[in-house]
Amino acid sequence: MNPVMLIAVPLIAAFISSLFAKRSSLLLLFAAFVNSVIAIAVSLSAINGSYSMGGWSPPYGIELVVTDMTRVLVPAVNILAFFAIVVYWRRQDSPGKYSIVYTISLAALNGILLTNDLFNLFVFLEIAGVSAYLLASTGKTGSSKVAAFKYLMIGSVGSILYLLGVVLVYATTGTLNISEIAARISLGQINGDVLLLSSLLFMIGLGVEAKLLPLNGWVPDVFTKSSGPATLVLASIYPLAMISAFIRVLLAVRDERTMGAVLVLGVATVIGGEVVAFGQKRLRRTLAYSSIAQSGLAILLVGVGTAGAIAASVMIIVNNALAKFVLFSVDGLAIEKIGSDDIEKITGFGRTSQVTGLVFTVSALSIAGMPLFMGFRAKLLVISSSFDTGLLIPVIILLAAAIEATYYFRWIFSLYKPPFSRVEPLKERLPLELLTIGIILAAVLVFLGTSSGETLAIFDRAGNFMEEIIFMGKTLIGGM
Amino acid sequence: MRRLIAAIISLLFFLMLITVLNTETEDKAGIPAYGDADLSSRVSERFVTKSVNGYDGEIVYGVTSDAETGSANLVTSIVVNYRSFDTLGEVTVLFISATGVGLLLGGGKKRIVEEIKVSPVARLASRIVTPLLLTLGIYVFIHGHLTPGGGFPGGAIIAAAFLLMMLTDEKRRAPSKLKILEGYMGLTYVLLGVAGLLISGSFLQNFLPSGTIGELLSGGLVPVVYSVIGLKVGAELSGILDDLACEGSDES
Amino acid sequence: MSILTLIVVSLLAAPVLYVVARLNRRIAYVAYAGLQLLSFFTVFFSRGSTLSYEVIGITERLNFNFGLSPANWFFGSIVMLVISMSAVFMLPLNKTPAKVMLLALVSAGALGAVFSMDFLTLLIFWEISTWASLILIIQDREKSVKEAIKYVSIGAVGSYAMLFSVFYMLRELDAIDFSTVAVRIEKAPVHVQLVIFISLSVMVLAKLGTFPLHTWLRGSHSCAPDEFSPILSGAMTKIGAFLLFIVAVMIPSLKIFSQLPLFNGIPLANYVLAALGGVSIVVGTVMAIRMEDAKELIAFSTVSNSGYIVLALAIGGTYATVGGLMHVLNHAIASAAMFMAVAAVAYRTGTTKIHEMGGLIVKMPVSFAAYLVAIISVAGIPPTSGFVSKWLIYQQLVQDGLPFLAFAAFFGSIGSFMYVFKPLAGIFLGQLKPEHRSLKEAPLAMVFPMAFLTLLTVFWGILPSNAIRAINTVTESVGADSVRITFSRIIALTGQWDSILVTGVFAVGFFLALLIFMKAKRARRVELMDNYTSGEFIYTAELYHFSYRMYRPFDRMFERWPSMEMWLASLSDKIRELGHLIRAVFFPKNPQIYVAYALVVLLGAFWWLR
Amino acid sequence: MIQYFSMLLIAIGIYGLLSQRNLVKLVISLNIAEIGVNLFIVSIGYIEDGLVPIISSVNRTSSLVFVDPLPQALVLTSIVIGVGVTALALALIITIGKTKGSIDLTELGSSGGDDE
Repeated sequence: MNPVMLIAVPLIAAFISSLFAKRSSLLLLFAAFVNSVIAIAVSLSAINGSYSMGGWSPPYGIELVVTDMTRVLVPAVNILAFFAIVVYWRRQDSPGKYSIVYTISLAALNGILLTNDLFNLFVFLEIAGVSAYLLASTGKTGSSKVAAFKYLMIGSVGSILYLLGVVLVYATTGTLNISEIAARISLGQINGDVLLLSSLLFMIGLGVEAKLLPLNGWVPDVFTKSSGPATLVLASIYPLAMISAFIRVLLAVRDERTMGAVLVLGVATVIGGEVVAFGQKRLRRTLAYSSIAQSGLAILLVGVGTAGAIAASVMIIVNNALAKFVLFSVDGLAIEKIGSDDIEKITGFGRTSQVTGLVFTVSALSIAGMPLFMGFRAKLLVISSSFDTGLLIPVIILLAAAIEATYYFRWIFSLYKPPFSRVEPLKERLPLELLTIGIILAAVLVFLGTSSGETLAIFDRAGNFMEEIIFMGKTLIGGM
Repeated sequence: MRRLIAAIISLLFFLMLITVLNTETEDKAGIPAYGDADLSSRVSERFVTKSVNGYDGEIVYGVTSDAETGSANLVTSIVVNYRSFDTLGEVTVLFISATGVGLLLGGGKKRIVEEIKVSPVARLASRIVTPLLLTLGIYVFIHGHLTPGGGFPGGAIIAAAFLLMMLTDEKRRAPSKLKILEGYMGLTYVLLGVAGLLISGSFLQNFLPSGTIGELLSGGLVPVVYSVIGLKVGAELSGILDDLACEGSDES
Repeated sequence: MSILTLIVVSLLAAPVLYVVARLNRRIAYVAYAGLQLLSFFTVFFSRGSTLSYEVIGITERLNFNFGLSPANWFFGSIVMLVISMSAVFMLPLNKTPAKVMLLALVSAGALGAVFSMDFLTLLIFWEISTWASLILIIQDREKSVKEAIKYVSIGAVGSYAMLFSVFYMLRELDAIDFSTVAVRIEKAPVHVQLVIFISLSVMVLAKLGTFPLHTWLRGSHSCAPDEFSPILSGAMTKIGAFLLFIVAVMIPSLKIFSQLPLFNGIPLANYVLAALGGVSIVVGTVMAIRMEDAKELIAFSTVSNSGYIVLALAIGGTYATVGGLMHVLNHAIASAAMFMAVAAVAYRTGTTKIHEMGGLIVKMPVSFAAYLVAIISVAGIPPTSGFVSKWLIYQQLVQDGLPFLAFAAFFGSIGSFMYVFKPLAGIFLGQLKPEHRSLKEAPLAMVFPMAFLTLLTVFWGILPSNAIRAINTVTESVGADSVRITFSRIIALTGQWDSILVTGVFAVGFFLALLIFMKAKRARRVELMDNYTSGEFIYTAELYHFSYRMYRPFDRMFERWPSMEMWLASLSDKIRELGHLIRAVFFPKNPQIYVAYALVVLLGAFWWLR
Repeated sequence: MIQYFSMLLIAIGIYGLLSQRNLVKLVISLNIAEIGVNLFIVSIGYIEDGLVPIISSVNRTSSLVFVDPLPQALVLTSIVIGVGVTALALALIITIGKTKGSIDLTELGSSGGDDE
């Protein structure tokens, strides 16, 4: 199965739905479903390597590559997107007329995951960005529009800087193909200043979407003001693609000094995110800051830069995506049923609807890194790989993790807070779709948390993807 | 204070950017000085000589036929053939922006009523100029593979024609059929890509004969795609203008 | 049935029991109790079987290692004894499906932890047990949420310290199994030894509830569901003792730290740990005296007794090691019995406040007996097993000449008389409250475990050689010395303890007293409300309860002591404030500010790194 | 020289972005910076005395010295993307102006933002 279909199918659906606006949400569902099937097919059966566009061999044409990392992330993105649409299918908060934006963003995220061309990545980042600005503006209040504008502003600065970086790299290496760039840079015949500046530009440009600390001021604003499904997509699915782009570009345009900066900023992001999340009284706000912290963790590992660290990073973002999906959808449900997600109001929600409470608990425990769940395996990998940088980083990570565990448990506790008598069972039935998907995702978290090392080897292989990329680049140089 | 900080930051930014200029040396690659770009070290060398697939002859205007891409305009050959996938993305950006503008502004129910004093001369003149502009736009995108221009400038010219009409007539709206055109054109582009995948084995791959360099019917898919883009961009930009000029419905 | 099968079955049982409990709770709880009893017997009778490794892979490099060394057997038997007894005990109590699932997870985790052969396996199963217990704690009481958060944060500090040390060991020593680490750490540089020792000690202190990480015990123990408190105190904290045993004894800490400055003949690292133990004896005792709630009181007595365990195992030496291990056994049984007695009382009366009860000895004699014996054991009075362990520890303290630690240990012993008397007098003695007149003894399922644990306490008090023989095999298995014993005597340097003789003397004394009691003139029973108020009407009866603020003067004495609890609570406020600061700085309302940050970071990084 | 000028344009855009309060002016500042980048992109492809990269009846063969066509193709894409983002930003500003009654950042600060 050619992976380009992952991009083509949603695009076709989007263009059709601009013709039949009434059917757009159905088309979205259809596209997401087809994409999930294709994604699984690609993940299981596609051959690792290059899929050129327009019949032009790389580095001349644009190529999509399938690596062990995309094998993990592509199904995650598409299936979660499908789930997100199903969860909000019959709710008042459903995507509605904005369906077309979701469809396009799905295409863009797949493009970001698959493309192996810096400029093509820019184009897809822009599509994803514009869709994200639109998603951010879907909230009911006017504030969501302001939040979206702020997001657009910092996002545009990010993309300008990224584009500048792309141009510098092109002017220096004469190519836009990531493999070839990686290979040329690993040969070391690049002016140090240019390399430093371009990698820093990439760090900042991609860091905006990857939620690096001083660049992530938009996050809490957007996550709290936007509509339920939009938040779900932005918080759970976007990071998969954005951090994967961050990983690939920063490792390709590899500069050890920039790696140091990434490490420092990543650490700052983790601490900042966890500390702020600790004091929050609204669930969605807590989750927003926790997302920042999780991204920080993933980025910090990019700064470490070893294959083990990348594997850990991939595992962290997948764990975050699965768990945050459940947490944000429970949050959306709480807002819909209770009218608030304040820590006082949400009390006893886990008792009134037991399955919701159970899946929430499993996901929160997984993010907090408790054993039996995927997050713990990720945490093991994180700690073991962060030891490569000395003792300070693991200590900081663990301190932050302690804070994180504390506030996640506080939320779990407030969900189950006694006494029973004060809590009235919800009269209306909870949406079956949400419960089913919540159970599926919780089961996946438990499965990945308890399965044997062989299953998790997919993440180890994913961590090694850069070797493949550089190898492809070396053959390109050799062949020229 | 704010302005001072802003000025300092932008000054430092400027200084930072210029440190990397003119850094090309013998042993280390860097940014070449202005005018010293060396095509032989770049991928674009083969775009110029149309030799990505190994052709080593010279490309001569009006003589060479069946070159790997038949477009005489080398930029067009990149935009619509070598890097056509980028262009699909670019079209998508425009599409999603146009859609987003429509969604944000509530789809444009009726024009914002303003007292515009348009002299009858201008009104009449615009009615004469508009068809000419439309024709020019279509000309530009059809000849995109031969002359400067192409789908995007062509589309922009078409949109300019509508803008002119909207400026001179306060009741004028862009035709609503344009939205449908936009959708169909986008669909056509992607389907052409899929057709390439099915016929030639690669997404967006050319499957038409590329003809002789310099002729109107050359370049394989290039004129087709550029026409599609031209119509689409024209429709989108007009749609955006229309949305911006119109009052939204009450719901937003 | 192998240990591995047992662990896997216990883990799988959790969801199964949940489903079963949703259909029929009684069946689920009976099944749970049956499973725990089965585990206990399997563990107990697997004694002497050869050392075996069983492996399940986690990642390529790290495996689960389970084994059955004497230490595993010793701690496993203690933990499973307490858990299985509690499982029987909780049969009549208020139950939910969620509880049984969590309880099953707790036992599975505990089982996995005590049979682990490497630090990671220990940590993983311990953590499973911990988070399950966390969710269990909040099930019944409303204020428990606030208290459980303390447990979360301190537990997290502990377990992440241990996680850190696991990978640190992996890196520096290239091993994480107990025996290899114990060998390789001897040749490692001092700083490596210290980092490992300290980080593991943090975990020990956190989980065992020792000063300065003891603050979670009070809230968690008292707020936990009554049927879970025995497990929390008797089993969960004892896994901490297991780790302590590994850190201090199995890894020959006295030997490896001998280059460090010595303090009273003890290496500084060990002395500091022991001193923390000493402090927690004092703090636990003082605080226990001041508590008004029976469960809080026992919680602080746990702090104090954990202090003994830490002190004993940290200073090392034959008697202290054996005494410390014996103390683990005693305290597990005694605290479980105490919590059970309180739970039984609470089951009948609905309260755990001491001054709301009284005179229950008449109504609930078995609970009283269990409580009495347990508390005597905790205070270290013969002929209970608690005396023997303390006696052994004193032997070592005296022999090594450690004034401060000896003071703390003696202080704890004497202080414990004060706090054990309070609930005893308050709950069981004194006047029976009018509303408790129709109480009955707890149901049989509750009585049996209490009685069993009580008998065990007395049995090992009379025949400590039986327990010490088992403990000797544990210490010998890690290369330490053992205490010389005969059937009835323990022989130490400064003397010997003949338990049978002492018990005989005690029995004679007891019968004499009983005789006097029987022959003496009978006291006249009066009602609570008809005396000593001189005709005044009593509005709030508990103010006149003689155990309400029993030690008020003492209380006043310690009122102004700096409080660790307050300090830790203010820490969370500090984090919150820091959070507000970070939010104000990095998440401003004006987007231009974060655009400026982006550019400043870019500029700063460029000019700095260039 | 033109490269320095393009860098200057980017810096000017950034200055505007940091100092202005009117949302429309912010969008204009973004556009200025974008134009700076675009100009820079084109400039890196320039070759002294290079020809317009179109094979025509005047420049008949590919063996002549053409300027690098690839940056020109990139800039085309980048311009179009800029147009799209600008249109969206303007639409957002219109909506903000309608719902909030102001398009000034200082006045919006109190109503939007990450408030409790």
